[in-house]
Amino acid sequence: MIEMLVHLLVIAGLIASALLVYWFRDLLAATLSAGIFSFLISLEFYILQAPDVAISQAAIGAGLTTAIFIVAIRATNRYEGGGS
Amino acid sequence: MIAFFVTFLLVFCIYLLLTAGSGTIGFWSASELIAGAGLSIVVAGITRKFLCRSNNYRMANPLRLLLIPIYILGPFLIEVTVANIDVAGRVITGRIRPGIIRVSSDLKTDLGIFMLANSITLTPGTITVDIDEKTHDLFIHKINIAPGDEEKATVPARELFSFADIPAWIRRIAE
Amino acid sequence: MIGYFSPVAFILVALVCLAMVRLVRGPTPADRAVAVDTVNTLIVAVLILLGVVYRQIIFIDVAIVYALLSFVSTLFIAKYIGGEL
Amino acid sequence: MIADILVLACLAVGTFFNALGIVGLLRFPDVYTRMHATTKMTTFGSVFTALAVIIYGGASWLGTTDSQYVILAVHTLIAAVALAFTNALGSHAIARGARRSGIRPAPAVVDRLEEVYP
Amino acid sequence: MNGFLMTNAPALLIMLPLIGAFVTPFIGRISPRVRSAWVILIMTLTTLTALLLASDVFLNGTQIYVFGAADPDLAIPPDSGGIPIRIIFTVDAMSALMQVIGAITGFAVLLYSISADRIHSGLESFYTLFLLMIAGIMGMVSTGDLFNFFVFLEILSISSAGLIAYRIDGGLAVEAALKYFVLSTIGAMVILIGIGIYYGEYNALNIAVIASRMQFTLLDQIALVLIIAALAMKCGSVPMHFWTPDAYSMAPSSITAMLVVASQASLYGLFRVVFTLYNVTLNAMTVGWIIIILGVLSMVVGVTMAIPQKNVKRLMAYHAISQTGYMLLGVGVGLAVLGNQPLMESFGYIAMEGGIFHIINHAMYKGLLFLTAGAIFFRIGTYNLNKMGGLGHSMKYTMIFFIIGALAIAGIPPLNGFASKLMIYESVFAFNPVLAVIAMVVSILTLASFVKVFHSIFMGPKLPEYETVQEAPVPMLIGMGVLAAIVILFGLFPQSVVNGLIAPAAHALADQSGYIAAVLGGA
Amino acid sequence: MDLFASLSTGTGYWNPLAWLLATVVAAVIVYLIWRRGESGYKKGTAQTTPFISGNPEPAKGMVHVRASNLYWGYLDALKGYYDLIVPAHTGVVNDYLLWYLGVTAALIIVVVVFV
Amino acid sequence: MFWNLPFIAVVTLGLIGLATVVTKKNLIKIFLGINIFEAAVNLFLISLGYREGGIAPIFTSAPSTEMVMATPQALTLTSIVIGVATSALLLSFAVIIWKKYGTIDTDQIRRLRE
Amino acid sequence: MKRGLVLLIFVILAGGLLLIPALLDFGVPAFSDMDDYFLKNGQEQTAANNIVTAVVFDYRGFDTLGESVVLFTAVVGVGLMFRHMLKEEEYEDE
Amino acid sequence: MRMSKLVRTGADLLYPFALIFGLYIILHGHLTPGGGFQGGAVVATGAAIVIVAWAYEDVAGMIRKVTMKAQESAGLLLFIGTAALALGLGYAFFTNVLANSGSLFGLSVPFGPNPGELNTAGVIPIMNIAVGIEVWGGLTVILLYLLSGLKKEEGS
Repeated sequence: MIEMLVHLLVIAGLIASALLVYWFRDLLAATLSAGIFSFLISLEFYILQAPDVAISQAAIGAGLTTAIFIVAIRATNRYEGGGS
Repeated sequence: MIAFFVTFLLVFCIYLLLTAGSGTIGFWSASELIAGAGLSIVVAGITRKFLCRSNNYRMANPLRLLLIPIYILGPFLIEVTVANIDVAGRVITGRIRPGIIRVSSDLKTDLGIFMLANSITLTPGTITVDIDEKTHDLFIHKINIAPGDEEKATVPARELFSFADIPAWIRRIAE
Repeated sequence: MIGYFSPVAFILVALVCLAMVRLVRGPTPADRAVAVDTVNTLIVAVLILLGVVYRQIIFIDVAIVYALLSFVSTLFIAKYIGGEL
Repeated sequence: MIADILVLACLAVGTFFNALGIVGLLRFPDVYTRMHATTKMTTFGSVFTALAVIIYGGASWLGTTDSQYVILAVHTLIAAVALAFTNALGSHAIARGARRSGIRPAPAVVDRLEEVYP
Repeated sequence: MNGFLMTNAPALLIMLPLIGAFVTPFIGRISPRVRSAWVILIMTLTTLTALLLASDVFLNGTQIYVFGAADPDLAIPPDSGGIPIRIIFTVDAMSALMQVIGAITGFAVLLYSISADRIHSGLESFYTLFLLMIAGIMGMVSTGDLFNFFVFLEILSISSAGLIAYRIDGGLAVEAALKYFVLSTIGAMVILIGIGIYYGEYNALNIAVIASRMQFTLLDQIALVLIIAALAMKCGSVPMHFWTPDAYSMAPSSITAMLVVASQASLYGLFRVVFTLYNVTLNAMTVGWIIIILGVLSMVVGVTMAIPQKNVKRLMAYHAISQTGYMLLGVGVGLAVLGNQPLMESFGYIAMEGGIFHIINHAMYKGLLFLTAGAIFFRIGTYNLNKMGGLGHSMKYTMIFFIIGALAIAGIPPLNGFASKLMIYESVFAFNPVLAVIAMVVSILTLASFVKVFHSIFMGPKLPEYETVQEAPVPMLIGMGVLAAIVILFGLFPQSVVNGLIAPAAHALADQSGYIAAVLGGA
Repeated sequence: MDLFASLSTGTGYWNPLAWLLATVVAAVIVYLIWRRGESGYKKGTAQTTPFISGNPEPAKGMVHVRASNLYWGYLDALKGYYDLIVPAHTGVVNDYLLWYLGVTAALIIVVVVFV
Repeated sequence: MFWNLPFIAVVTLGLIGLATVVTKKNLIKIFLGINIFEAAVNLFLISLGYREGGIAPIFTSAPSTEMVMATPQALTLTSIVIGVATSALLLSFAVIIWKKYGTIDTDQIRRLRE
Repeated sequence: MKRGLVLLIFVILAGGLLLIPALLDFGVPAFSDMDDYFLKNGQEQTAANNIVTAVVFDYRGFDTLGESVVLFTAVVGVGLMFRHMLKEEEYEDE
Repeated sequence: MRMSKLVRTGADLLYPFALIFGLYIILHGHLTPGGGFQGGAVVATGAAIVIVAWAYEDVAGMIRKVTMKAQESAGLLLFIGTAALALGLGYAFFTNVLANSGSLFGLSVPFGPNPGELNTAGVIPIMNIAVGIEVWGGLTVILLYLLSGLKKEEGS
């Protein structure tokens, strides 16, 4: 039962962080939300008994994807809607 | 060459720790030992220039390494616990008096200053914000500055901790 | 003894959700980075606890990977806000 | 039995400090003080929960002599050490980045970094 | 040795380009000459393997290849209870036809490209991606496993996107690649949802197994919609064609010719899903009409958008959309009467044959046209029709090849475009006369549009700015010549081609039980 | 053999070789007719220069009709259609995706609801 | 009540991802939307293979009861790699476009149209 | 106008996709013959304890090759994007 | 630009640890969760830590793009070569010829729960290593390329 509640909360957090990605206009904040989204989805994989996928998502989604997104933001522009 | 061996030994120990409980030779099986040695050679070949960048092998002394767990479980844990309780009180009451002060320590080596800074950061109530790369002075953000400290140009590192003499311990380990 | 672990895991996940409030409120990127760092730490604890709850010792490896790797994104963020990237 | 109590105590301590860390994260006025609350206290709390797992593993190993509990304890130890290590560095990096980007400690009584980063 | 080759041809077909691609970046460091020789060698071997495999398939029927089994022909392990568990390549006549198209076009394009893209930077990467593209096409058309299809689709999209963006100096090519890649990523993910639905329902990924278990429940309908919409988008049918003109016009010309084949591989996937995976279980009339409507829209909108274009490659890209409409129309008519045996015999098979024949014809003449456009660009440095003129005086061979391609695409006898279009007209007329009339009008507009292009590029007096223009280099002409020869040959002997290549492909496509039997045995 | 066979197209036949033969025959006839025409033009005299109502012949580059001038009438006649269809190609990737999703949604309605 | 919560989460996340892609004009935001969509698809595959009360399909010395399905996890691994490859290529496109156009707003990246 | 269209499309898509949770049961798969085969025979046939790895590298090894090739392709593509252009490579782009 | 001295020292210390841990994950792919891809990603992330802590110019000499690309191709060639080994022995492509054969990685395991033994699973560990090498090179080189693009932009 309590595992079910954990599961429920994780899914709630997932949806909340996805909405945050949609909502933020500051791209850095959006990327951070996407990072949290990655952590949580990795936790969800873990709960669904897929540790291989969880490691993969942790290493890729939480580590490297966030990193390359930040590098790309640095190379372009931080705020949505800002011109050159 | 020394760098290679130091790295090899360190990495091999970590590998053994990771695979502990796999077999009957001690805690390990034969294939794990062979594989571990092979991988350690590879890793040592790649990372020896990174790990031993400063060419300072004082830390490789096993006695000094043995001191680290003693330090962490002894004085450091006490400090952290006390500081945690202190900060917990501040979280609940909200009484804070923050500020950034300059802390001097006479540690010379990179590893020494690294350990001191990490100890300071891990102790609640203090964060290492920056380091003066020449003099190895640390800039510390402290949540509750003792009255009078804000006047001093530099504060000795010893005074950040209430019980144990952490800088002395670190000097014993790293220098 | 295992029964103790799952309620703690539940509380920690609830704390993760609370920490996201700081992510929303901001106001500076550094605050958000602190929130992300907190979430990392908590999730590592959750992973360790759940590994025990599921009686799968191999699951702890995931926690080690987490503890190591969440560091990278923190460093990139810190370097970016510090203007050093 | 003793192990039971120890595990429970460690878990209680860990949960308590984690919760306080989150409260601090939400209550404190600026980024540095928040960092005091969160990164330190949650690290401390998480290390304590890990400690609970280590004690559980050790106790089970003593009870059954099954080597998997050794693996559990050792790996949890590694995770806890890695966590503490990276968290210390990470919070230092964030603090430095925040200070470099011009965020000043809000109700500060003294700021010795003024002369370095005006 | 021959037995070894015959048995392992499907694996070699993928393995050869991949090995070539992995080694190319390092060979390229030695010298450009060695690299060209290496790439040509790999491509020749691949082409030979494809032709060998195709001859085997057309002579002996469907070939299967089981990856990872002790015996490559053993699809079902004895202890598994009658289901295949490994990845299986199922090469039937339709797949073999697509392989032949890909191999021949790839070979001709490579010969052309060795000469045309000589002066550019990053050529190791260019040829690596080219070979990966070949591997992606070959994998897509020969696999019998849905997830494997998705993986090769992604290889194809990523390598295509990299190649479309090859000219990074202006930013326009990158813009085109970005649009293509965003669309195709979303499309591929949607396809993956569809595959997941099949997996959840039937716990299988093999096309034959899913086909044999197919019940066409509500979920299957959703999966069908997701997959056919995504694949129709990838093959550029209106109203999801918007990426096509951008990508086709901004890619290097050699790559544009390959992109035509790539989009046809998606078309193949669409047909495979509709015919083999569902076949008569779906409501053939509705889905058939959906495909027909997509086809008619593509034909009309494509050709009408082509007429006012000023960029020659963009114009040809719109024509590619329009021609894709013919294929969809022909095969859609075949699908609409699927299951009705008398109608199928009287015109259904002919319509499908027309559509499939049009695939191969289109790959040939559209590839030829893009190559001629590239040759013109190579010499005068612009695609803008307003700035061209009078090139017929100096680029005679290019002009001849252009005429061949243009007449073929407009459906002028005796070239191959006419043969396939005639089959489509007559069979579609029997199905619904209005559609045939639309098809003919579109054909006329195509001719009109190409008259315009021909006039603008080649006719008129020699312009002063192009006084010194010379004929395209010989290797480029060889590349174009191969395709032109195929266009003429297919036009002169259509019945042999239809009997030898097209009719088996059409029947293999329509024959679901044969496909299932080839994998699952008996039944 | 069937290399020369006719292509059966369901209701009719098509034999390109026969068509070629007919074309050749027609070409021969045309050639014969052409042979009977006037052959008295002399190169290099005023006989072969263009005559444009007595005006001087324009420069070579001006004679060529550029591409955008072709089919002006056609484009003008279908102006309503083109005003509708050309702005749909907005060049914005969001719109392209929306078209794709819209088609997917429409197909969902057609296939799931109406079947 | 919560009988197939993960599937509902999949649909919600997928729609959020698609909405981000369709309505947002910033390229990096669009890529984040694509990432979310991919994560949703991965979650879908994993939840397809879950079995009530199953454990991870790895034989250890732990007592083995029923196991969850292995194939979806393999598929998801592949899908994650494809995701990171896609992200990397898309981001490099964005960087180049910023260099050449000075903007990453899709309303301005439309030199190719009609 | 366009907002309404977007909303309509998303409502329809949501309706279509919500059929998945409505019709598929979480945690109780209908068929599982292929995966049962892997779980039953995988350890014997491949001698690997981790069935996921056995599936990834043995039963579906070809997919893994494709996956690696995708990564390779992306790396080559990224390299192509950040290459140094030659001097004579100037185009007149339309 | 470099980060502070503390972070640099910490990154240098973490790099060997990340490397050995990644290689552990790669090698134990058939026993514990993980495998070539995950381990390769961990190793690449370890390299990323060093790259981010030091400046791009500092590490460009030590973690070189050319080496990493060569590593990537070498990994792929090893992978496809392992798969083609079966072709040479008369089996189909990708057959696990070494499993239960008694040679390298050729021990067999008992059915059911067991703690696992490293020396099993046939070609799977070899393929894990190959994929690990490839992913290591690939992800690192992606990061290096993106950072090099950053540098060029600053110069112009």
